[in-house]
Amino acid sequence: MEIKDIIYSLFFFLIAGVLLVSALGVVFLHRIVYSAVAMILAFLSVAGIFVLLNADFVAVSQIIIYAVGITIVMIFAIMLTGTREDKELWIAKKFRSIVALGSAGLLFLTIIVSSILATFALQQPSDEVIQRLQTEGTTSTIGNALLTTYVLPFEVLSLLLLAAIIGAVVIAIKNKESKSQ
Amino acid sequence: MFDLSFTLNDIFAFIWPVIPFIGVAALLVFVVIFLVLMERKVLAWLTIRKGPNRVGPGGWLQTFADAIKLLFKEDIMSSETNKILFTLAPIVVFAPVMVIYGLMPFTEHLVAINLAVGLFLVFALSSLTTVGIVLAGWSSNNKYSLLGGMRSAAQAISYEIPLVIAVLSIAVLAGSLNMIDIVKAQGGGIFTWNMWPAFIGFIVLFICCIAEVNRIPFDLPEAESELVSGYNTEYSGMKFALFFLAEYAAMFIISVLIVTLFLGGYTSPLGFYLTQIPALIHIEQAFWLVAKVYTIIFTIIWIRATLPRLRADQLMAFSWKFLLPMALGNLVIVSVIKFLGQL
Amino acid sequence: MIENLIKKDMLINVGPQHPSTHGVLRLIMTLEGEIIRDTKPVIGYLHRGKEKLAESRSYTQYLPMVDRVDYLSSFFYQAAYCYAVEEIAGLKVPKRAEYIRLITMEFNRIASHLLWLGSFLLDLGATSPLFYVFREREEIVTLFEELTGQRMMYNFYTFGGVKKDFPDGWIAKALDLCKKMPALFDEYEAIITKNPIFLERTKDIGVMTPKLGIDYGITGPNIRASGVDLDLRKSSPYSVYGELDVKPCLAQSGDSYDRYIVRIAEMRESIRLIEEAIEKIPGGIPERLRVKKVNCGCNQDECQHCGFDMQLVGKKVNPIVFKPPVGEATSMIESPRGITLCYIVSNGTNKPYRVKWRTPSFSSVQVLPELVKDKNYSDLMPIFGSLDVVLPEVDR
Amino acid sequence: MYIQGYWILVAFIGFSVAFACAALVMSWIVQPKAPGKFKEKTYECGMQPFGDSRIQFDVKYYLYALLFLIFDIEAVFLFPWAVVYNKLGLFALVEALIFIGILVIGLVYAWKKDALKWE
Repeated sequence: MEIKDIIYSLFFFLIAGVLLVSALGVVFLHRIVYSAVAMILAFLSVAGIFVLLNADFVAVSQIIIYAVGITIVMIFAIMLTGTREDKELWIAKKFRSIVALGSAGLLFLTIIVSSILATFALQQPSDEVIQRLQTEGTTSTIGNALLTTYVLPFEVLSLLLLAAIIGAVVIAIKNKESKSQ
Repeated sequence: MFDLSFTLNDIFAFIWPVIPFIGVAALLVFVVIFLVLMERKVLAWLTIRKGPNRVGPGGWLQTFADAIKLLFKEDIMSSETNKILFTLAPIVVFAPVMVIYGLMPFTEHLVAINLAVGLFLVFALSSLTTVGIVLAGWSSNNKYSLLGGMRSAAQAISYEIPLVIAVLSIAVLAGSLNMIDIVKAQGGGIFTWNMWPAFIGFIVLFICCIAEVNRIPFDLPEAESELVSGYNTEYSGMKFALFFLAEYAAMFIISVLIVTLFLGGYTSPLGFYLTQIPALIHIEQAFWLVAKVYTIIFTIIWIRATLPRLRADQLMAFSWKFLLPMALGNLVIVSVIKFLGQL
Repeated sequence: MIENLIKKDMLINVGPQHPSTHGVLRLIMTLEGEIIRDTKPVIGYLHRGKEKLAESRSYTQYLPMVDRVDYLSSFFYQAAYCYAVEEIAGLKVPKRAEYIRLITMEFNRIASHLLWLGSFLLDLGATSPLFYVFREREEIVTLFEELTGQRMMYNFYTFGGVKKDFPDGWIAKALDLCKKMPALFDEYEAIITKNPIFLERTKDIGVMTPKLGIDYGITGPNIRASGVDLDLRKSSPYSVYGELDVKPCLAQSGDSYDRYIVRIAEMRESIRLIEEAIEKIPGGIPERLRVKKVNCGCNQDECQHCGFDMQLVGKKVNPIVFKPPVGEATSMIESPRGITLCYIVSNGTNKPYRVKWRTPSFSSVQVLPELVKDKNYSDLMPIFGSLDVVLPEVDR
Repeated sequence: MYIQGYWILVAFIGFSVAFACAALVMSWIVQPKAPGKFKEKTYECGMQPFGDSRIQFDVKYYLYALLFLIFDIEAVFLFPWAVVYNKLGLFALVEALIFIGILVIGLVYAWKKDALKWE
């Protein structure tokens, strides 16, 4: 084992550890705002793992969309719920927690299985490819893929975003109307 | 996967980030200290006053005195604050700003962190400070802070969008997200600057940048006539100093960013360097950058001395109804220009 | 569902220790989100018992205290008090003294409006105008200093006249200033009036309908901005305003912007009035002032050189001996903020039995809740700032 | 160069946080500490704090956050497009125009429904 692999593993386990701890924090911390902060940390460590996988563009996207975008949405949602006592949000209902745990476990299982399958299915990219990715970054590769192989998903995605905008607007307008009544 | 073979050189490579960091930290502190003084002096001259003129020759040491004062000030924390988040917030606001300093190309070789997605990362990190501001507002348990924090967040996210889309046009022009590549693409003097094809984008970016650093006319989060001091109302001592440092450091950063993206960065506007010796070219590049950056900063201060501030709803409407369409239009115009240029 | 969890309103305190309440006004506001639902002004933090103090002081001793009711328009309060006392005592004021009063009052109006302009824009976030208006105000205040020896709280009027005549060259300096001022106002208008942000912040913000204004007893520029032609200088001229051509400055919509426009116009109008008054002031051209004051020895009231109207009554009234007869009197003055009323009851002793002030800012504070209701919290400042409230005047 | 850049980035993040913490700690060591009952009151313009400061915000904030997220995602997808735009020419231009066009429809919709209006 070379020293670079040791360092690589060191970083991986460090980041993975932070990720696990903060992810547990999201679930188990009592105050919802603490959970939100732990969530930012979790997102950032996911970005770190992406970097370790040489996926620089995805890592930055992770920060910009999840660590900032989603977090802001979450925090605003917390503010929307107002002054309700934080502790009440602690999972109290047994049924709900069972359902939540069950679905989370199922998701986890799926990911594990699919990643094991993927390990067999995927080929290790050649050193040449890795070399290229490491010097140029992955952005242009992603761009090429988006505009050639995955054109349709790319355009459908804009429709999805359009649907999201319309949904957000409809919710906001509904809220406005109910308030004015 | 790591393409590193470990030699003594590589061990040095793992230690050497310390050096640029010390450089960047010193630069940041120096820049902020100078910037605060410059702002006070320029504002004073614009409003027929003398400005600081007591500490040191011509008041030049005023900011040092202020910094020392802030260091020795008691840090008052209200008993009702959420102490953990209250302490965490200034760090969350300050740290990303400092990292962004490392991403900025000050000269061709003087860029501490040179990444392929550098530009993209700058925006990711700069939007992280928004989270810190919301945390500061929330943890203060103060009405003005909370209102200020929420306003600030709403403002920051609203202006982030036209900002990013304006920057997209630069990515189109340069075909890269690396800061050095972007500068090199406009190295041929004043007429190759990105400012010309993407002029609307330049204006949009300039406005958005002023908004991102909460300066007049977009300083609503800290509008002292309404919200006392916004999200940092409860802060004092060093914690306040960190916010303050981050704010002025951010002002310098956005100026560097505007210069790098639209005004040719560190390159000479003449298209050639006056000096031909490699070592001197380095210094000349730094000179051009500083000259351009301080022109931008002067403009920002000038704007502060001229304009009143907007109202929250006007601020939002301005971003979504004016800047965003402009930025999208700019993107389309630039890509069409680029396309026609290729024919 | 969400609605049930929510306490919608937030009580927020604006003042007394707030950067922008012009002193120590306290507003208890109920905000829903950022919309102001209710406002309760709490006043009295600057209450000094100005009315009650008069009852334990002689008429003359109370005179300097009147200045402090509104430190920005001291001359007006002195004038209101003096006119009331003069009415009870039956004192006649010589015309030259009246003109001196008029000129100083109009200058004071400009100074007051200038300071208002600066603080108004400061409330809107523009810091520079404050320093520019102080540059101009400084020149006016220097003129006052030359005349009265004070830069604030002038204590210059006495019962039956003023304390001193203009010093040599004062009128020339005043005329110089009058020539200079309109250009400076043009400068302000160039950077403020057409500024799109300023327009956005003030147009249609805080609209005061004429009815609302009249109901709340709003006077001065605030009501004139709503199109109500109420200017005491024109409608019931005191002093020598009747001899001058006063044109009230009116605007129609009554929003914050109009209140700004009216005040700017009033400053120009004041300058015109000063110039006109200096032209008409009895006693001749400035250089020969001293000569004119010299008594020619005939001692006849109709004499064009030393008649009563030409003279200046500057004698200090003895504080113990001055006892106006039993009676009551009211004087009304068009101060920079509106109608200032002074009501005095005399019981024949050397102390007033009762002094009552009606101050225009008091009404302006009262109307504030109506104007800001259902507005954005950020609109509070342009509205409150445009009303030109001076807190000492409210609390007295 | 590439991985080294990230190593420096990680170091920078660490150092920056350490720098901020060091400043706080240093100040904590040298600063005077004189707590007081009234000093530790929340600032409320000189009055006793009253009411609850954790208020509920309007849904419009949430709407802006959602719109931000959506346009952010759009921008993230356009960045790779911008980088390869040079090489792909007209095809890329048309694709991006369609992509942007569809989102503009969303923006116009929000605009027309007055959702962008901040009361």
